[in-house]
Amino acid sequence: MFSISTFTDGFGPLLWAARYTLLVSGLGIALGLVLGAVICIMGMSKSRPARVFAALWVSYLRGVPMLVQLLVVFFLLPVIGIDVPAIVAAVGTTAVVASAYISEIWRGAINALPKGQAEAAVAIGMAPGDVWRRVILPQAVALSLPALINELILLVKASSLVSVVGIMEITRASQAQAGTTFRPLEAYLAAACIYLAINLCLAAIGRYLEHRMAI
Amino acid sequence: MDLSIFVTYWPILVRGFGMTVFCWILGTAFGMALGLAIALCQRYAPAPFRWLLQIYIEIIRGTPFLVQLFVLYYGGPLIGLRLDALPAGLLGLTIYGSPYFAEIFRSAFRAVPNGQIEAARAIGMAEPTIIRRILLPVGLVSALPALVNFSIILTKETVILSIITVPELMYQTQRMSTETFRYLEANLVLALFFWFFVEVISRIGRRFERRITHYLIERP
Amino acid sequence: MVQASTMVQAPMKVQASAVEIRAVNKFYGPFHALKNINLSIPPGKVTCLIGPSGSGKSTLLRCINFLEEYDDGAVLIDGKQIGYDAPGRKMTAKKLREMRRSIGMVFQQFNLWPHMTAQENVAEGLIRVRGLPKAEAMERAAGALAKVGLSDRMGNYPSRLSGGQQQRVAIARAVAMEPKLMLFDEPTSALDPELVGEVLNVMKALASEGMTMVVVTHEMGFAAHVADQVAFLEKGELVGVDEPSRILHHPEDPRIQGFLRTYHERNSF
Amino acid sequence: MVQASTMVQAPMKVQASAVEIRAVNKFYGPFHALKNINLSIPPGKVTCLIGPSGSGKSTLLRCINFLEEYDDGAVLIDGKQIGYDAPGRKMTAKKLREMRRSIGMVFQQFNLWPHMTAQENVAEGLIRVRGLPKAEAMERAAGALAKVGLSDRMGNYPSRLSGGQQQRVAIARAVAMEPKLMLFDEPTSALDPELVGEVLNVMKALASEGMTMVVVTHEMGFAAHVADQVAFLEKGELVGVDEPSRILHHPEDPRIQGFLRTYHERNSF
Amino acid sequence: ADQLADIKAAGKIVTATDMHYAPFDMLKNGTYEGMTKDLFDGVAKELGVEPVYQDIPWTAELPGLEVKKFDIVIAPVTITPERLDRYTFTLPIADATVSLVKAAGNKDIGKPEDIKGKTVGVQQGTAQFKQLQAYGDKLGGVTVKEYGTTDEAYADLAAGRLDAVAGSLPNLTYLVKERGETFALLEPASFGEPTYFAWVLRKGDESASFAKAIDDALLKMTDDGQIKAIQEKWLGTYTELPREVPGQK
Ligand SMILES: Nc1ncnc2c1ncn2[C@@H]1O[C@H](COP(=O)(O)OP(=O)(O)OP(=O)(O)O)[C@@H](O)[C@H]1O
Ligand SMILES: Nc1ncnc2c1ncn2[C@@H]1O[C@H](COP(=O)(O)OP(=O)(O)OP(=O)(O)O)[C@@H](O)[C@H]1O
Ligand SMILES: [Mg+2]
Ligand SMILES: [Mg+2]
Repeated sequence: MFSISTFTDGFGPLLWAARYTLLVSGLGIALGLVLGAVICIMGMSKSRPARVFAALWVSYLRGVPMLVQLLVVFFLLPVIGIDVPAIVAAVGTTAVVASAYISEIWRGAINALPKGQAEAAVAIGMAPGDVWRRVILPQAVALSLPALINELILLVKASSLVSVVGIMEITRASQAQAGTTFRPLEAYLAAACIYLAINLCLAAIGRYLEHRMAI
Repeated sequence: MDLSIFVTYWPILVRGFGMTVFCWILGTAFGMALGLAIALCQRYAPAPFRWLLQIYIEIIRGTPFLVQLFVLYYGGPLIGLRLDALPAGLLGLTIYGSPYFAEIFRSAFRAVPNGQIEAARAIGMAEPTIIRRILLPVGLVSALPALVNFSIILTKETVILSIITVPELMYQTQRMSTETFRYLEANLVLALFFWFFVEVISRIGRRFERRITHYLIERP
Repeated sequence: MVQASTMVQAPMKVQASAVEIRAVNKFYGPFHALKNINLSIPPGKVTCLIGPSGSGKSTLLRCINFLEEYDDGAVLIDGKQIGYDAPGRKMTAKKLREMRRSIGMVFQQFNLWPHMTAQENVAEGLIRVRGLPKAEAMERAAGALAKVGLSDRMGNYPSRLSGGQQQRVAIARAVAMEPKLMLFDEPTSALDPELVGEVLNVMKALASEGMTMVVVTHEMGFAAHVADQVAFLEKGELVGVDEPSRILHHPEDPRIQGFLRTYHERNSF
Repeated sequence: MVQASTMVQAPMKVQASAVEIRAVNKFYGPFHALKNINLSIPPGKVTCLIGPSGSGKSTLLRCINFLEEYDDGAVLIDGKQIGYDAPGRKMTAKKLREMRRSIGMVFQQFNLWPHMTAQENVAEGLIRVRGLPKAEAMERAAGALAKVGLSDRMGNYPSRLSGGQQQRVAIARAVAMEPKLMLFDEPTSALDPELVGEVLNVMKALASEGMTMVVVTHEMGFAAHVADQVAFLEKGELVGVDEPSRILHHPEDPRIQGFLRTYHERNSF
Repeated sequence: ADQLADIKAAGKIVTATDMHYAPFDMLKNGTYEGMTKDLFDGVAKELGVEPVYQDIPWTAELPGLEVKKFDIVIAPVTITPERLDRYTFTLPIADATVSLVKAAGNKDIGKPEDIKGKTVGVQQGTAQFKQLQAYGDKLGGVTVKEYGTTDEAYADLAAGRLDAVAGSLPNLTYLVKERGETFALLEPASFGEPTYFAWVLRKGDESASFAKAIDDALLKMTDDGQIKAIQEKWLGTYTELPREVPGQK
């Protein structure tokens, strides 16, 4: 039956593995947010090449499963002579995939903003960077926070895929435990607890920001 | 690259496609419906009920689908819940998707300027009508890309159904690659199929988006 | 609206509502927005609310149809308190809705529904609240919009209408519902002088047919010509209520005198 | 705004801008919104745009700072075409921005930034566009808001301001930038008579200091007292341009006569 | 280039294995241990280089080997004719003959023949899967259900959806040792053709000397009793292994 001791013993190594989950998803998210803003702006810009680039970016990164993308970066790039360290491949892939999803979330929020506000900024000669940074994005972020937190939580969990390039993160560690103890249920539940703890923090940050940005 | 394996394997791959698409459609539809229901309850239900829903959202959203499915399918029988693989998979997808959809709808509702809802209330419009006629159509403008986003993510989550032996595409390609060692080809199949599938979904999303945003005028 | 206009012969039979505002207090956090307001609005009469910007006119108007919850006091419509069944016990959403169906409102910021054309904006309430068939509602909406001079813009979405056109849609939307009590929040602020005249005519017609009207306005001319009583608010306080001729021409309160001083000189040219 | 007000002694030295509108045409799809408009706006003078709702006043105003792209014709500011370097060749965003920095605008729908307080709304442009340090900008913003009577509401977000208060924030925001050319789109529509007086005084002060102003207004009193020239638009056409006394008191065009008819009777009471 | 020379020059061998296949590869509290590790430690010592152990999921191991991310896959891989066409195998390191487990409380089945008409789980695409299928055909009617990993098959056996699970003898022995209250082996344990686990290298001339060096090391360890000691430590018994790669042409 359910083995409490397997469940509790699991936490040590899982917590240790969690540092990679945090590293990959944390860095991936941070870079993804910045890249996402850039892609979003390109996608809505007047320049056609920029729009096409953004469309392809989103299409490829959302379309091809992240696992396959990791395999491409890690196993296919070496074939053409580019060798990427595992951790760079993991963070980089997480970030670009995140950017594709995040840019779409922001595009929706921006659509919903009354356009007069951007006009008011443009009319006093504000530079586009400032218009985005000061007028559009803060509101888009506030408006889209729940959807954004959704995405970040998904990313934390999706970081488990980076184990294919040999990074021992939480899910992988729990699989190792399942393989030794033959008690996958216990091992996976322990892993779920750690994910839950991380994600509850994210959700709490989201709630806090939502509260603060509410007007 | 060796395409000859497809001569042998195409029937199971096609069945895999079919199963993936089937699971995705039902999982997304049910998940979205449940998510909408949750978001509406969060808006209208009394506080204790809202807290319960919040707990549900955080727990389901915070844990991996793999674990949920594992617990549901392999742990369920321990407490007498015995489901077949496909129903378990669909139930799992529905539950897993619902909190994400709920949060997206919640953010959609927040984006609707209060004045527009007040205008409807002031003429005595019933709340369900307000939801249908004002809240959803106006809110969807901001939420649609996020909804499409998450639906796309769900396409990828269907591959996890392979752990409970639902014969979807991942299950079939894995079978192909472990039998033939054609990993490159198997990944290529996965990549191309998902890319195509996701492209179809996002095109439909874009088209729908154009329809519901046609009243917006272009920004400067 | 259709029957309510001057251009139509048979006057509509509206059963006018009476509004009784009793000791209403409203706080926004620490800010005291309405201070113990007592005001009787007689049925079938036009009451104008005037006062400086930020004095609480919109807030008071919104208390009347319970869009704004007051902290204290009561608002009675035809003797029945809106929002509460008994002190401290909120009424059901259904009952509140029932009461609101006979109250119309034109908002200061219009609050048009952006995803519906002008015509759909007007028809929506007729279909969903009054239960008219769609075709009939659209026809009536067209009629109502024609009355405010918008026949050629009926298919436009609000974002593609000028400010004054949006305001007229908002007026048509409220009037088409044929309420017994109408709340107007600065209904002519975005209109040009000529249209102000026309809209005021529409309102006069409604008034003459006996609809109860509460109008927040900066148009002293309208207050003077149409109102049966004028209430002056300042800093959340009801400073005076009286017949327009008295309050506008011989105001006793120095605050009202100050308020009106610049008006006369500016508008006589 | 700080120096621009009557209450401050030293008059600001503004180099006023001249605007030249040449054969401007604007279509919204098939709808011809501006029909071959030709208008000279002399520097340091006040030009009022009047006309019925939907006649194209806002559209014309928005063409002046190139928020609206016209299909045809040219708008020259101090002799330099805005929006284009040469016929058919758009100017760079940077150059356009440069030109817009000396143009202020108060929008008909205010367009305040909802995530910033009143004070931040006013300070934002000073910080990002004029490059003032934050502390100084906030101080100036406070000053500008004080001039429009909003000292006690500076920390409110727009959603927590009354209509008239929002409009005054919008005015303060534009005036604080001390532009050479100011475009006002119905800047007093939501204000009570007393405030209208005050805001008009601020505008008169700006005018007397030589700022070029283009004002869309329904306040004929303002047009009569302050304007140097009044332009009358109807259905996208410029029907007449003249000194206010002539156009308002002895209009030749019957359309203008009709437009003004109701105004006098309503406002004399 | 010669792989062996490169490895000697670098002083280390980069390996890949999926560290959750007891008793070969296990992570206990974050440290790698198991039969594979003991064996390969010995081999590396013979070669005079340092082993570098990496945990790579099974799906990425062979692709990674092909693009030279590692020198050798030391996960236990069953030798099959198809795989021999594509990869170089070392000498066998353990017995991989297919065996069966059942739920401990199940009295219906005792010997392998009893699975006739029952549902048996097995890991997808493994050599054991093929053997089970062949065996099922012989018996006439066994429902075979495929799982992504053995974990899920065991879990489903515990959940009662399966009557038995087929796997390699060492793995099942270890399973029963760990969870004797839940699972039990069928007797006799093995059936079908004897098969073996071995390690995998790239095919080609470059790896030939490397493969030879490993084989030599393994033979030496067999002869001096090291392998016997290791097998007894992890499996409890000793099975003598072939001295050449079975099926190799
Ligand atoms: N949500 C809010 N939070 C805090 N203060 C508010 C809020 N809403 C309104 N106020 C304040 O309440 C006062 C009354 O507002 P109200 O909108 O009733 O004014 P009003 O008389 O309609 O003014 P106007 O003629 O400018 O529209 C104002 O001073 C305003 O700043
Ligand atoms: N985006 C648009 N698409 C189509 N028509 C438009 C659009 N914007 C404005 N219009 C039309 O152009 C005409 C001129 O609009 P404009 O806003 O310039 O009027 P205005 O003179 O400012 O009126 P008001 O005094 O009511 O504000 C109006 O009839 C309006 O319906
Ligand atoms: Mg108001
Ligand atoms: Mg306008």
